[in-house]
Amino acid sequence: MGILEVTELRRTFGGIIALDSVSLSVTEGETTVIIGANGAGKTTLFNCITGYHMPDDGNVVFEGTDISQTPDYKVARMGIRRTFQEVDVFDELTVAENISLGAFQSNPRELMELLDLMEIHDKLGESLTLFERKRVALALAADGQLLLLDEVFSGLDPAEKPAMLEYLDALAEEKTLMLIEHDIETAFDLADNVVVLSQGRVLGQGTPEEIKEDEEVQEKYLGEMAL
Amino acid sequence: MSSSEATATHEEELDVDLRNLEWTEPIRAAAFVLVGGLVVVPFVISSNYVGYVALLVLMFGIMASGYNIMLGWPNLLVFCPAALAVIGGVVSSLLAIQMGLPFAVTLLIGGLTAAIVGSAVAASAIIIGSTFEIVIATLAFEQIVYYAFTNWDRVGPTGISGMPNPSLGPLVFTSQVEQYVFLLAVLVLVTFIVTAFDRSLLGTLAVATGEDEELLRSIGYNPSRYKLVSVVLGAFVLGIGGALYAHVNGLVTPGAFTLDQTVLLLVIAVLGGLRTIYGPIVGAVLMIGLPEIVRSLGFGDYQPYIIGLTLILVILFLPSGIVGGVKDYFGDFDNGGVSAWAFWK
Amino acid sequence: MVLLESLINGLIQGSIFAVFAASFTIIFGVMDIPNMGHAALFAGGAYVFYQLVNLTGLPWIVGLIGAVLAIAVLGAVVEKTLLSRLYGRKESEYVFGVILVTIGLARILERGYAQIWGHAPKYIELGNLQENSVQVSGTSVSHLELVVIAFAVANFAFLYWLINYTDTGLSLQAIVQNRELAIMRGINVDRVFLIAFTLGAAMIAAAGVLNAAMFTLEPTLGFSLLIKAFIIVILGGIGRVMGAMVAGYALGLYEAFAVLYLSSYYIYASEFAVLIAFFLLKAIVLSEGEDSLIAGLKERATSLRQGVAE
Amino acid sequence: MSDEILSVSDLEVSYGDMTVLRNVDLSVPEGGVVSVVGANGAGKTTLMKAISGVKDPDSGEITFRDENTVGLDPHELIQRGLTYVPERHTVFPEMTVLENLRTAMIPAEGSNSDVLEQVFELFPILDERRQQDAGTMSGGQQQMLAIAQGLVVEPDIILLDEPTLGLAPKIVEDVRDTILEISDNGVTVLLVDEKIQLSKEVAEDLYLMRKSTLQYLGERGEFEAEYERILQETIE
Repeated sequence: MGILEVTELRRTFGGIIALDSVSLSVTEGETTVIIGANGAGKTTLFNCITGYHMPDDGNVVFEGTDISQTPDYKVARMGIRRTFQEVDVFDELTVAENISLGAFQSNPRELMELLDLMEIHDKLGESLTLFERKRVALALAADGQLLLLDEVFSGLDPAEKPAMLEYLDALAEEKTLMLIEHDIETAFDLADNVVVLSQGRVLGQGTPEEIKEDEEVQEKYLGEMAL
Repeated sequence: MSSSEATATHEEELDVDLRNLEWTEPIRAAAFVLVGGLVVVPFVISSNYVGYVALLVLMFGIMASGYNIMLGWPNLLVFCPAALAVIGGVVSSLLAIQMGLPFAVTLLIGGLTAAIVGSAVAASAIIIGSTFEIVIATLAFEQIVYYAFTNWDRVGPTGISGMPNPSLGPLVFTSQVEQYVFLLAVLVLVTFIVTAFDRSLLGTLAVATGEDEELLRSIGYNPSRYKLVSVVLGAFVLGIGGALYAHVNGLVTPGAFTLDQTVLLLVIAVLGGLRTIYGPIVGAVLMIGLPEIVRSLGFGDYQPYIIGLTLILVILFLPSGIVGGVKDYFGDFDNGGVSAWAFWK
Repeated sequence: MVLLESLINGLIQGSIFAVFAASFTIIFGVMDIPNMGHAALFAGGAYVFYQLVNLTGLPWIVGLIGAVLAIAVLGAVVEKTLLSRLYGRKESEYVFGVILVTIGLARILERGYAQIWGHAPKYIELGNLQENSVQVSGTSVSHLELVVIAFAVANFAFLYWLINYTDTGLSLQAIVQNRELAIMRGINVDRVFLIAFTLGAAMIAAAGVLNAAMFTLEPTLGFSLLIKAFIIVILGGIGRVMGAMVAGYALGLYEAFAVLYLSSYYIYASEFAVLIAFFLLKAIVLSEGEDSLIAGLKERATSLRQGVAE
Repeated sequence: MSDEILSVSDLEVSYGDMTVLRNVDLSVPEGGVVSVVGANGAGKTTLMKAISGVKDPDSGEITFRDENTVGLDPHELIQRGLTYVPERHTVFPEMTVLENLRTAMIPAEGSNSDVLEQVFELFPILDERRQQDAGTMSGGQQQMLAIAQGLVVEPDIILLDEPTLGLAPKIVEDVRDTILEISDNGVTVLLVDEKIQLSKEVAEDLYLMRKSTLQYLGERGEFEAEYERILQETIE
């Protein structure tokens, strides 16, 4: 039994099936990476887990509790935190205020030290660079046990990427991470467990090695994803 | 280091932070307003006309401060501050005239009634969600309040008159300068409340609500709550302001609290600067004082032109208002974005 | 007899409502501009007419054309000099800015009318349309009333043609349906905005003249009409001109018949209450994942209660 | 290489702090089909938007028929003969097919009405459904309509953004045939796609977009092998 069990999750928007009986399991302490093409349903999956969308059918069970119909802010308080693709932080609050708001259980100062934010603690959210925003967003999400991170690397310089990898490694020591990642090298580097989504369905799930060897995934999918 | 208690629940967290609020800030702001207000006293005594304008400035300063709480912090474009104020005024007047209750009691009940109506407005605004629709719905609500009072035989188009002067126990404020000092005291109190709200976790969460509800939900807060608190608090201050207006003037009519007053309050708040402490006061001085100066120079009633032009110019060229603009240039004046509960203090 | 009279009154009032709302929705639907100054333009058209015809003594048809041209030019200037500066702002600031700027404009214009022409109600003459009348089943209908209805019909026929059979109309539709795609498909949005605003202003000026001839003319005569325009536009569907027509006539008829039983305060209050209720229900019905109204209402109530009590 | 109709040099585009395109160079010869492939998020759509005038670049040059077009609006580019068909078969849902096409013709003032008939010849399915609301058609039909919207202005070059996204395999074949036909009629095509399959069949030159930069992989016959090589390299 993993920390998060998703079973037969289904979600439609109008006539479009965004998720079609998606099942997956996340083991505590491991890092799970979701890969899949544009429109495969990755962000919808995150939205359903975190309560932004209610699934039409299926269950999301977190630490033994069914949260599939729990509103988002309660899910967050139970320990599932997320970041957004648009790299949301509070623009009109300082870095420190941002992080203090997000920290219920963790120590904001430690979070800021971990993510090298002490230097800029009094900068307003709106004046941050992308990499700084990403770190603040990460700190906002870091308070839970299960962190759902949506494309943490996109838009970063090649030089900033290793630093981000280190932050994720540090977080992964104490937390369970779930990532959406486009870059397949990075995905395989980080992952203990890979889930391949395609058109709302799970195409394959396993360790990076298993996924690389999976003929079906390889053939249908990995080729295009690699680039 | 209040945030570090690993076991703190959400609710305790809030309380801890509110209790840890640095009271020096609100006290300093209140003292600042008090001193500024007292400096004007000699002018108030010197001329009846100046006194009259000063009373208006104070009352609109109070009401605009209340309105600013809902506009500035959670960014809710509620368009019925005049309705909330007139509710406070009517309730307080009726209680005083018909039941003979003391002013302090009627004032409070007036404010509370406005707050209760405000909670209904807030709930509707939360449900409706879209900014534009909130504007229209609250505009319509304000009209309904106007029709209801006009049509109600206790109030009617001619309104209520003959309510007692403001008083506090045995102290009755009859002369202009007495009323000025009393109103100033209320404004000082309101400034204190607004500053405390701004520096509290609650105020910060209200700002966060106005900025990004989705993000706020993702870190475990329910934005509806902070919208509600802001509107109710603002409505309470507006209701108090309306009650003061009624008793100081000795007359309250539904027609005196319509869209015109809402626009006036709006322009005061926007000109001064949304989400600033002193903005509404600066705005009131300018928007009440300036037209009166122009009028006293014999130019006739130019207030609508001044209001209209100010709205257009501020929106086009100075979106953060005067106090907000000063803040942008000089930093730490007013509430420079530093919260008392910030954890490294 | 009373019913026939009410029907005619309803149609006349409805014609004014419908034209007001249609001109409003062209601006609103295409540009997302809730033009709070629309009522002031409405009164402005009538004042220009009053100046040209009653004071200067020109023939009424010249007055009408003059009024339409003057207000259309005013509209174009406002769009070019004030509103176009706001288009680049992000959405929430745009709505806020547009509402406040147009309110400011309305205050200036209304005070200007009062200063130039005085606060007192004005009566304007439209040829001798007001005096002459025809008998319809024993009810007297003035020529002016017929002109008002005919104007509304012609106005909507023109709009129908414009929207469905001209490039300008296609551009308007395209922007309402998907602004980003309209830009990609090469619609010159700046130009269409200018056209929409000018057109809306021209239409409202003509309606203002007729309204003033029917009733009286005061600087702030349009404000209650403005809120009603919101009701009509919203119930008729934002950006839908024909929806505005149907809703406009419906509201006119409702008022004409309701006045037989209710005082006007209750009528107006009931209209505004319906508007608020409509917003509330719409928000509930449209929020995703809720299929029944009752369930939706319950969920909202729970969320609110939690917001307060937790 | 034949005459160049469109070229991009040293283009840089960003949204706020996020740089989406860096040092992008691209050359499109007249009359051919050039394809850009790359993963979602690599910046392909941004490149299309920059070329078609929807998004202003931060720096760099875009030259269309010897004119620097940076700063021109989409309608000005359409008038010069460059048109863009956005991804996800975007059409005006509440307009009929005919109205959609007439709307698309607005910027090309004075274009002849024969062009409508020519386009209907190319897309018989649209001819049958002239009066149908676009929103009620299937995804494939909407994609055809979107391409037709691009063609009614008689462009010299048409930019197609992922024209096969989300379409069934049978429809993908139709789209491929349409692209070839457009090219046969002398219209240059710049195609953007996530997968290489379509490009293998239609493209004469292939570019690969990876992480905000663009790389030329060669002409048809060369680029397949090059693509495979890079693919293998990345997986390992």
